Amino acid sequence: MPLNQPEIDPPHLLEQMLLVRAYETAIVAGSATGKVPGTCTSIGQEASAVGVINALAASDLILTNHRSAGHLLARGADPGRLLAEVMGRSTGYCKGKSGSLHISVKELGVVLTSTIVGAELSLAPGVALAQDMLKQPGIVVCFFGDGAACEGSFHESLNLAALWKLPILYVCENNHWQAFVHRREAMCQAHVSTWAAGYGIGARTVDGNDVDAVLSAARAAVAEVRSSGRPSLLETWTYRSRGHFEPDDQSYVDPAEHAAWLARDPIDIYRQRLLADGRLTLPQAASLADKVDSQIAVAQAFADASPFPAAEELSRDVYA
Amino acid sequence: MPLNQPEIDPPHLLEQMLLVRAYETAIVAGSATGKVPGTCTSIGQEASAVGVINALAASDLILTNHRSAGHLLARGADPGRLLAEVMGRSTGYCKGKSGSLHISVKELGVVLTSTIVGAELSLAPGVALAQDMLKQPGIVVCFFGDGAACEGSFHESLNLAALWKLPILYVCENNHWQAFVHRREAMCQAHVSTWAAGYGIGARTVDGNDVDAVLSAARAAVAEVRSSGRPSLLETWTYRSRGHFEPDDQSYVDPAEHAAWLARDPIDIYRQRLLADGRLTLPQAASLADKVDSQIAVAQAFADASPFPAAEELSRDVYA
Amino acid sequence: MPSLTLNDAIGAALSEEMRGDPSVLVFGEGVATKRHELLTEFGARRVRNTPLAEGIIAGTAVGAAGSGLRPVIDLLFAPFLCYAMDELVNSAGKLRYMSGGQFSFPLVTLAMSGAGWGVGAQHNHNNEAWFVHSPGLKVVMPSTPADAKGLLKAAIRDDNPVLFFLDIGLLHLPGEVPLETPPIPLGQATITRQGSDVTLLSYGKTVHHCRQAAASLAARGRSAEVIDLRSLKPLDEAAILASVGKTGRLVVVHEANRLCGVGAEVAALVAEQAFASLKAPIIRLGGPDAPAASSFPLEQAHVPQPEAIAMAAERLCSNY
Amino acid sequence: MPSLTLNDAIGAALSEEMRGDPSVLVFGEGVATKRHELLTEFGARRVRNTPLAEGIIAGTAVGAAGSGLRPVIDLLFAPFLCYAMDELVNSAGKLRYMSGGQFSFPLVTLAMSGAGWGVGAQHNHNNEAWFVHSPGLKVVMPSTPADAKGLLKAAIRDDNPVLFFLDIGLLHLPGEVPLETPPIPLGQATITRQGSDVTLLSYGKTVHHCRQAAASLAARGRSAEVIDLRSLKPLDEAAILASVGKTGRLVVVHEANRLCGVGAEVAALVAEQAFASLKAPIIRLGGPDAPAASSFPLEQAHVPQPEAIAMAAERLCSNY
Ligand SMILES: Cc1ncc(C[n+]2csc(CCOP(=O)(O)OP(=O)(O)O)c2C)c(N)n1
Ligand SMILES: Cc1ncc(C[n+]2csc(CCOP(=O)(O)OP(=O)(O)O)c2C)c(N)n1
Ligand SMILES: [Mg+2]
Ligand SMILES: [Mg+2]
Repeated sequence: MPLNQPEIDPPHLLEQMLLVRAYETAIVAGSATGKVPGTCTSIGQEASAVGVINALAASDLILTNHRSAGHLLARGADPGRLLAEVMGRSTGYCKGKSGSLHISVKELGVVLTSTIVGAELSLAPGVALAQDMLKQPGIVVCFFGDGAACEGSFHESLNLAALWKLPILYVCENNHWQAFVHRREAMCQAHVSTWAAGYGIGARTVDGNDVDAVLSAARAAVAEVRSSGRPSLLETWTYRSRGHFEPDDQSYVDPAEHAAWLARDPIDIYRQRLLADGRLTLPQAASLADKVDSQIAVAQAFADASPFPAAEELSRDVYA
Repeated sequence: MPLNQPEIDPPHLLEQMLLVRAYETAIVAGSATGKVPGTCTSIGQEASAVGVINALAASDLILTNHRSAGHLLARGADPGRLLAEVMGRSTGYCKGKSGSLHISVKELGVVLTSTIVGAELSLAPGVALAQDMLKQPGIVVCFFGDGAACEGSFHESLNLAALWKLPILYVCENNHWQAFVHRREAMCQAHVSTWAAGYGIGARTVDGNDVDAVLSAARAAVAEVRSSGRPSLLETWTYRSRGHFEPDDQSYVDPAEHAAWLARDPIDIYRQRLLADGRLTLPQAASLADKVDSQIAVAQAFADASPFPAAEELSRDVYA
Repeated sequence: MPSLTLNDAIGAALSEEMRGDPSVLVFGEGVATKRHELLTEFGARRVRNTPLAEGIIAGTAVGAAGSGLRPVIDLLFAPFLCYAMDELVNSAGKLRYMSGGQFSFPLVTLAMSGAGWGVGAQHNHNNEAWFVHSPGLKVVMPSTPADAKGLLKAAIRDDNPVLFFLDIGLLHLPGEVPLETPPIPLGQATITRQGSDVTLLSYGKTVHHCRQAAASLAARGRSAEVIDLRSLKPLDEAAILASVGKTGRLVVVHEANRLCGVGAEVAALVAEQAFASLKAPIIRLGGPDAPAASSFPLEQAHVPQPEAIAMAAERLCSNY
Repeated sequence: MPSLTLNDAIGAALSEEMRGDPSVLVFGEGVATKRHELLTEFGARRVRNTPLAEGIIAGTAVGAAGSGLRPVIDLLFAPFLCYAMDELVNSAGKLRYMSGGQFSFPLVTLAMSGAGWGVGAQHNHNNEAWFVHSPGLKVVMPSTPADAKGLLKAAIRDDNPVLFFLDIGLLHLPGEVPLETPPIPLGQATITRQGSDVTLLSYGKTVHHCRQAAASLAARGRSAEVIDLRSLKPLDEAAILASVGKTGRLVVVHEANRLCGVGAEVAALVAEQAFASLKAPIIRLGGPDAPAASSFPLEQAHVPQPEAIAMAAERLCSNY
């Protein structure tokens, strides 16, 4: 672990998870009424996002994908500008041109987000190469799903990163689903880390629903990448609680599997832990919940009041 | 090993390797004078081709690539029709439309040859699926290079074949070169079998310059695929003695590495072995050499006398 | 006649063809989940979910098609075809020709595209012209459920690879579909409205925009003929030339980028073959040279709308 | 003025630009081997061989370009671009727009195509129109060494992704190249011969065929103007329209498939914008809708030859 790792306040981790949950719950509600376009939520996966992001330095760069709310919010993105983007408003981080699936926020180091599954893997080595050649501090963290691990770009990316010694922490959020296909129907191995081991790089799986475990595994992996300048892979073993995309009746999901994972909700687990060992009181917990709710209310009001892009945006930003 | 494995006459293996060498030597000579178009030879890799092909049954199907002469000739292709194809003549196996790099001979079970590196890997599962669904005997053997193993299709293919339990023997001819790039500059691991192990399938490396070793490893692997119905991978560790393509001055090749491999020429090794243990006499060896030379002379005469395709072939065979 | 959505018409065509021909099978990311009725009727060998890897899905289909099966693959959204270009273009489109006609590739690839879902340019990109430009492939894009069913039946029976595009904006549009739909031969356009002053030619959702434009032109006393290409390759040149021969005026409309789109092909064809009957310039209305935005108003502005079509036709009729 | 081959002119442009801008780097399969002089001058960090994996080469370039470097990648032959379509089209072409202008992608992709080497359709496929059709990309294809050098310098300095096609048939053609070549702005066609009766418009090797045709037309008293597009996107519409405005007759020529090719775009443009000046039908001469064969006579027959061009022009001049 690097020296001077900042101390992270445990209630802060809980608050971030609550914020992600509240934000996505608002999107779910909004999309049920047609006010917000349908999207992919990361509900159930908050510990993975919050744990990893809190292991990073400000100079680190992040690539993410269509299921990015946790990564963005934990990194400090404004929920109002995120919601505006999802709703196609000009005040969104991408002027409404992205919508929910590929939100980049360069000022926060969240770069080149793509919804092409596997594209994050193909783009990451170049981002890391630039960090290296331009002598910038900061490693590259590449979030991807178990589905993305089935694309050829997984193999090509890991081979190149290992070969060229690129400072990339690959974070596979293995949530058991690849849209409407269970990982069992798509992968000959359960664990993406099994594949990763073949490249001679660090390859570990951690309980993705335990934010403490994720944070400490991510810190170790980040430290390894930072000191060696080489890639490593961390798989967070977690679950997509809601469907692939809103709405999704999940009729294809095995109820027993689903129930078992709902019983391991990452927010419940962590809140219980903090309450149990006295790091959090019930009133504090309630006030955290209120705080994030009001943040989201403000965000929703901001997004609602924001205009759609002007007509001339149609052909702007195509060429530099 | 399956019952009733046919006994293979050792001089027959030598003869096949000599035929491949003589055929490609003729191509080298012809391309030096401009009479034959330049091409990729497999000189130095004959043991790999002959050893694997002789482990197969007639009903097995073969996918190969640009460096296919050994596979085709060991399978019984007519050197005359091959040479005619290389020379763009209408009597070639593909009417001269293929040229040297993608020769398919459906009647011999050599199907869907492609020169897109990695394409053999992407096509093989479908061929095996058809064998399976149409209840045809015969496994699928997919030859590919160490370069092809760097393409994403390697990962996608092995994962699907393992998942769907497809009867494919993947044969990686690791000849240390990927056109003008050494495998060390392209692969984070020396052995493709290291990667293959991650798919939970059989994955072995064999001395690719020892035809006995290749034959017996291939027999074992074929038997495993045939009885389990599942994929396996065999890596033949060999060397591309001549350049990537004729002509190629190989100025970029490390002379020490090159010399060490030339000293391990698969034909020399095998001939010495047969002579040493009395399975071959010197006069027999000489007569084998004469035999293949005259076969190639006949082939060359056939190809030379063959016409180019007629003009109407330009737009024929595009659509079924 | 029952009313079906276009998406259900696709399902109906699939089940009828699977019933009629045991060599037809369908696979893709989630197709067994989303078309569960096919799985129930035809079982897990003929209806398969796949790993999330378009390259190997397409490659497997090509390999299977070249070996006696008739696969239909669902690659979801047209931009994902980018991961399958080698398999579709270099293998499916070329290996018949390159092998001198030894193989054929009866294979249908389904892909959705077009405005309507607000998810941005990595889901919405009308790239059908790429495949028209590539040899050995056929290309279809229906505008009604009945056409979708009949054309898909023909595509499945065709011995060539067919790219079958579904317009996202039309997917849930209901329409009358005959119970016993005969195949609709590929390469036949349909005149959906007769007229004498100007030809409005299109395919996909903009056919409907052309029909609306024709209705408003009729109100102004202009008689517009509307042609729905349905097949983009083979292109029904005779129908196009006959219509322009009659009207002398042509507006070509599509959602895809104007540059090198199908509209360019049609305009060039007419400028060469029907020059003498042309009374006026040929107007093309297409999408701008810009990715499709997610934001609703921009997404709509990307598509030629009925007013613009009517205005263009009016300009031709009143000025020439 | 020194005489260089087109291939050497590319090398000269690369070294001049690398000297002038430390953020320029070049990588690809064998580029460090084949352009050893660049490796010697600029070292192994800026001149790199890569694994044989076009997707990750292109993805790495896109990631690097979006992060402050100016990569040039050599993807060898145009059909291999099929493995990089996602990275080039969905990432390089779209992520600027989709991010609301947060990123730019100064990136050059080199690829060879066209008849001349007799290696068949998996090496020879003129697919440049795909990229013209795709938003956010620029496309260049020079016909002389001097243009190749000047255009490549401009392409490297351009802040957008540029597809840079090299005609195989011209690669070893020598030509005079100024020592101090200024960049040639993208989007400017050049009139390589002035004329008044008919415009012959082309790019790549068929520019030379047009010039030969113009010479033979001159002998018959016909004055042909020859336009070399050089940039296919941006397209120099003004130059095209001015020439047709003068001559009233147009023959568009290229090696690529006619269907939805650049010739279709030019013809459609003229049929819309210069209709009044057109005296005759627009003739397009392009490759057939067939893969390119390997066999020499078929490969040549795939390309519009000078006689056919002259005949088409003569037809326009004498009949209209
Ligand atoms: C290349 C590509 N194929 C398919 C899709 C459609 N799609 C979007 S998300 C998704 C599932 C991705 O699964 P995974 O990588 O495990 O991420 P998760 O959604 O589970 O977070 C699919 C199939 C896509 N966006 N891109
Ligand atoms: C997709 C693709 N990329 C590049 C090439 C050019 N090329 C032809 S053979 C070759 C080397 C292949 O190396 P490997 O797979 O190890 O086979 P080998 O030639 O060594 O037998 C290359 C780069 C190609 N044909 N296809
Ligand atoms: Mg997943
Ligand atoms: Mg090799």
